[in-house]
Amino acid sequence: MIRARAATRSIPLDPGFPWEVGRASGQPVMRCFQCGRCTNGCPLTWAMDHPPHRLLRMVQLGAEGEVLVSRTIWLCSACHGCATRCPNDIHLPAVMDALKQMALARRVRVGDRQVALFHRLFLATVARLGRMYELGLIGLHKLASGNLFGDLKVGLLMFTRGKLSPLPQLIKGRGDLRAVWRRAAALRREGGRQ
Amino acid sequence: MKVAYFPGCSLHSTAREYDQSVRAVAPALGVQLITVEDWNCCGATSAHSLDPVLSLALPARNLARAQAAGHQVVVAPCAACFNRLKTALCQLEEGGEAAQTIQKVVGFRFHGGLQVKSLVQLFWEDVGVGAIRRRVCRPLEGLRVACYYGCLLVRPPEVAAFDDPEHPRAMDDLMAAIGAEPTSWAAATECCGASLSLVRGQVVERLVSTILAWAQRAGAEAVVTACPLCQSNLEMRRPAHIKMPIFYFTELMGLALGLPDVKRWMRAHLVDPAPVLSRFYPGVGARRGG
Amino acid sequence: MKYSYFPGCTLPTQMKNFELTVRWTARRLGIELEELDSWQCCQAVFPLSTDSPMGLVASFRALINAHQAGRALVTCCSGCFHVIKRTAHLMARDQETRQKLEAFCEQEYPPEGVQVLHYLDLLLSSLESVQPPVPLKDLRVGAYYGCLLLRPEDELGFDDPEDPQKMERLVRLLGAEPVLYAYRTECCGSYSSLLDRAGAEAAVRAIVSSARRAGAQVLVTSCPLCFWNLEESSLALATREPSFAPLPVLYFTQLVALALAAPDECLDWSAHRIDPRPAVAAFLPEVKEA
Amino acid sequence: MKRVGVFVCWCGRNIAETVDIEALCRQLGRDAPVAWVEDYKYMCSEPGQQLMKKAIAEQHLDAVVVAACSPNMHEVTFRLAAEAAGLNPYRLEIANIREQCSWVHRDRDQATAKALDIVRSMVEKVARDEELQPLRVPVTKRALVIGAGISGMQAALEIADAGHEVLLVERQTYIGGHMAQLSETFPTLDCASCILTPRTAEVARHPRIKLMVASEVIEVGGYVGNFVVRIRQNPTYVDWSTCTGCMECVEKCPRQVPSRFERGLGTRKAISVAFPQAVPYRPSIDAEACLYFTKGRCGICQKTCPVGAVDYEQKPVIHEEKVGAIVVATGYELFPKARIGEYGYGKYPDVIDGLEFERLNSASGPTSGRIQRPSDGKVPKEVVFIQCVGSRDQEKGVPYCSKICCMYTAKHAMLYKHKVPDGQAYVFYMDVRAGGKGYEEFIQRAVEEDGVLYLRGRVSRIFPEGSKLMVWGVDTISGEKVEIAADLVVLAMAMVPSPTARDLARVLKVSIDEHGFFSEAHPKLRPVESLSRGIYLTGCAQAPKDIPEAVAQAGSAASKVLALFSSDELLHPPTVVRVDPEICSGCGLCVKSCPYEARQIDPVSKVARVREVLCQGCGACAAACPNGATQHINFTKEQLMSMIDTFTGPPDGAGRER
Repeated sequence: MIRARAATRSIPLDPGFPWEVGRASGQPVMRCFQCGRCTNGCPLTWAMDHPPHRLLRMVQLGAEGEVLVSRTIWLCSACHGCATRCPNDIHLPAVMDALKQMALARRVRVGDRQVALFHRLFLATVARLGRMYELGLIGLHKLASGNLFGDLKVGLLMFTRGKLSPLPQLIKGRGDLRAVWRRAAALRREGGRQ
Repeated sequence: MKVAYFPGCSLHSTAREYDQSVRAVAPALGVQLITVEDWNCCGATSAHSLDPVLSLALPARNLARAQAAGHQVVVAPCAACFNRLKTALCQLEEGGEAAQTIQKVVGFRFHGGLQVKSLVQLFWEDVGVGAIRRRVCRPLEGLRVACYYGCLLVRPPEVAAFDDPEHPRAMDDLMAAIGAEPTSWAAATECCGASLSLVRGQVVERLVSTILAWAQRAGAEAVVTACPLCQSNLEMRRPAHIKMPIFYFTELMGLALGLPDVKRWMRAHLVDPAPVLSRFYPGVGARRGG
Repeated sequence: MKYSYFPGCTLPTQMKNFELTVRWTARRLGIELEELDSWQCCQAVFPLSTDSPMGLVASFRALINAHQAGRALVTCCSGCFHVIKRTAHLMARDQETRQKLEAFCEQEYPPEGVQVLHYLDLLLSSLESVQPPVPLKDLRVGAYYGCLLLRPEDELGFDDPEDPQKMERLVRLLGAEPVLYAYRTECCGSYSSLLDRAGAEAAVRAIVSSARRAGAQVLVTSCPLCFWNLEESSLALATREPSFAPLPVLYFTQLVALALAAPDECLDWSAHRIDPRPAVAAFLPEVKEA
Repeated sequence: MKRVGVFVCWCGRNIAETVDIEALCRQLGRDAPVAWVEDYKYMCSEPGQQLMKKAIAEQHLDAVVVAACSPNMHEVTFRLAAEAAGLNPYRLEIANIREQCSWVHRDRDQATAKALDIVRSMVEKVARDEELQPLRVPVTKRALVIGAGISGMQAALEIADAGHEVLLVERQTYIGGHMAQLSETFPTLDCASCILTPRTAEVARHPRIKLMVASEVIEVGGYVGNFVVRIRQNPTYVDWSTCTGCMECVEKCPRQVPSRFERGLGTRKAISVAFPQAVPYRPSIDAEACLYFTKGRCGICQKTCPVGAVDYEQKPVIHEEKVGAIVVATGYELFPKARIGEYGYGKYPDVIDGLEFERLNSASGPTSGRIQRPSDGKVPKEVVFIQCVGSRDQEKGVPYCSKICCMYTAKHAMLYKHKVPDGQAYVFYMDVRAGGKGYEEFIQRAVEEDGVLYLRGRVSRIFPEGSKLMVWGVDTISGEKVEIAADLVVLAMAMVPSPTARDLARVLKVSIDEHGFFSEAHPKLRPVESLSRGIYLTGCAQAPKDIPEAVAQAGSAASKVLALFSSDELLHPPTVVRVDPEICSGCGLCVKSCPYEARQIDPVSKVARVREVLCQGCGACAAACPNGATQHINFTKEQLMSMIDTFTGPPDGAGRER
């Protein structure tokens, strides 16, 4: 039994965790030898609580508790800078996606609630309309997040330039799209790739 | 040349001028665009963040419809849509369990023989720089531009499989073909923060200010991009003191090819392009208020 | 044999129970302890700053006085032993500091140096030939060394820093049963326990529960600060964590006093906040009827 | 009067920078004995040598002084060139004006003046040098290999295969060294005995290898090509010539003692053979354990032996052998666990070292390959491997890296996982060093396929807690302090020289480094030669290394020996001493002062004489000789005095001019 001995508390580490993340992401997380290339190429480390290479190290150590509540996994913009340069061919964005899905599945305190909420609303909009409806999405996010007045000025400017179409676009095949959603959800319940 | 055209959600709203310029420039270069019938959103970042199966099923449904309509090449001007479609295509071609799942969830059989290209790729590989140069009637002599590829147009290499992920040159060649002067600069493939913009604006502001600072240091007058999300981020989240217009590469090509509607496209820009383009096209983009 | 005795600040004041048993056991075993006439506090912490030798003055003067009396210097507290012994060791190898101190105190430091002993060594040698009248049969004693007594070993040379045995030998000589437990040489938090209660409590929890798991009924130490911290933190823990059971703490001289049937008046339990009497009830002198 | 030629070398800028070459040559030109002076940028180069040869011929020079770098560098080069030009090589001397002058001075004038004196002194010497021919010494084409580990055996086999007799001496009663104790080897996981036993069998049956086990070299005399070696063969108390290897005695022997081969994890009888595939497969009696020797009782083995091979009266036998070359292959030993206080001084039974893990994992080991805890025999579910225990540790006096532990620890972790798939292996490391062929991929395989968790940090302490061993470590990469409740801890101990190395070095008169490993002549260019000619080094005796390197070095050492044996005679430098019988009073001072036993007093003529072949030309006896009867050829007193006069004589060489 391996435990991390911080000053006053010690957190149990689960050596099985990296294998679970490896299966969920399809990436050989154990292969990482911490060369640091992903972190020094990542544009967003300044906003993250753990830089990518240290987050991967914590995955290897099995510090599930700390990894799933980290902000890093939600701030990753999947720009694939790390994946392109990783000497061990580890696709870090895929690992970040797997960790996002695990965090939601295990109902932990999510590292960045706003981003998680955005993704959920985005998919909900597409599920219903078949295409994105920016105005609707922004409206829903403001209501749900309570951040009513953010970006009002630039939002107005975009609207006046005709960049925010007021009406949504609906696709004819919404029926079979809902079937796609149902089948995907069924697969997920079978523990498809969670 | 006939291709299936996948506009993507942005081109119907925030990137309206990109869609218009594409629909004008393509035929001018002999490329007939046939929109994919009843196309659906490719899922972009949110799908692959939350659901691995959906992130492939959504783009795959579009491929299914293109295949049903008998197309060989599907073109997506938006880098994100191109990346998602190409990822789905790669999975389908790889076969195996993932491919079966996608076909089962979408409900179609993949026959193969389908290609997915970004618009830059199509112009650079199929139309060819020579053909473009021959059609230019108003070369944009001396226009110093910084070509901004962003990330999903060229990365990850095993999926995008287009140009060089670290030092891409396709757009630079297209700009040179229409007489402009592409400058080499450091942030050509740095990420602009993409979908974080709507939720974490300040994060994108910092990334955008770095990118535009590099463009200014390289002496560029304007930034040229091929991705609607990058264009809106670079314009919406730019620092006040940098007034550099952000063009879609098709807009400048349209201007150089002498196409009619250039004015209409330019009006949609948040940063007034007039100071930069007036020496090529008097009155373009001029209107009340900045 | 006569020795110069350096009591240290806490023995004559707060830890009266320690001082009483030191004096009584010395008298009982014929060890003549003659207190140094004007000693000062040894600073409790060996001054690691090298640029100002002022922290060493107290120890330097104590060493000189002992030398002038022609005797070895003996102390009971781990802290005093640590600081004075290291000062003696420094005097032997650092000529520059020695000359500074000699100039400041206007006294010559003996080139052959001064011997510094811990009272435990004296007890061990004199108890070899003494049969304890009250053998502490079946009393399982966990000796707690802490760190100042043992480390740094190359300067103190008191016992094996990883596997010390002197306290265990003493316990066996008194007829009791020594108990080895893992945390006997781990630091209890020392002076940081005055500020960082949480850290000290975590350390004491580990020490006491490790000793208890090994079957110890009582802890024995030679350091007043460890004594205070072990009791203080144990009580704090006991109130918060019902599962934590504190262990009584004794000074090694109290154990010796019990075994040598010391009279009641020199066994002062008032300083103990965890009453050790239940654990050592069988060895207490019969209370004379009032 | 001899015609002396002086050739001054610039040595690029090495000499010319601080010595004024032109002034030096001008001054030398005016000296009496100097008939010819020339300088050149690189005297040792082809053109430089040509220039000298031309001058020797054309100027009919009788002697030459080359003013250049240390004789160690190019004395041989210039002497061969002089010989090619018809000049006796011993009439050429080197004046060292680089290491002894230009490299150690800055003031140009002083350096030039000093260079002038140095050259003049050598001119004085060369003017009096005699013409000499090298002495011819016979070669005994027989090699001695000390230590029959994988490296020693390989060297012995390669020398023997080349047609020469080899004497292979091994301290233990079996051959194969530590490799025999291994279960599998990295990076291919070959089973160690499968690749070792063919070698041991080959050694046993090789017609030209004389194997002497339980033997030690106690004395070495003589010199390259003609060593005289005394070997003590310790008694095994079993006459192996009659013994048939039926092992009845081993079965019947009542006495069980911990087996050193099994590193104390298993036991063996007082009379025993180390392991089933041992070569020679013959039992021997451990006198310290056997009841007959300790208490004078029992004697069962002698009674049960069907051929009466057990002989308690066996005594050590001293053999004297003549050999031409010696290969040292004494191998390594592991740093003792008992000196690591932080990990329990070796007192915790479940804290074992690498070789003990090998025995646990070995099919012929005490547990027949079942990995279990020495304390309670349970299969460990959490195993911690610790790298660099003792190695890279100034405090323990072993500052160097033992080179192979990173690899065998990864191997151990993999072997453990193959046998206990649901177990978890942790490795505490500082820097994984996997530089060999296929090594890095091997480590990656351990991490990826076998899920070994590598934690970067040194373990500070291990202590028992109930049945578990608490390991306090840290992962410096994530900054997390970690504590592991382990069932078994395997320490990768440092590799130190074998205990007999120090004494053997004294016997062989070769030097060892500060850690006790034999010192090679040159770390880069002569790694398998010692500083004494004819004595070669191979394997871990010279430094920690893995099996491929040990085998490669064995081949290299063997080829050195074969080169030595390729000619029937060896050339011995002629600058030895000689005695003038008329003056010698037979006082014997020279005999006492000679470290090489080259001086004797002739019993008949009572006059001292020289065994030229043993004389190493050190000059000690010439100096000791009270009346100058002993003179050192080409280093006679007269020559040395004349050289000294040039330094102490009048400044600027007055009275020297022609």
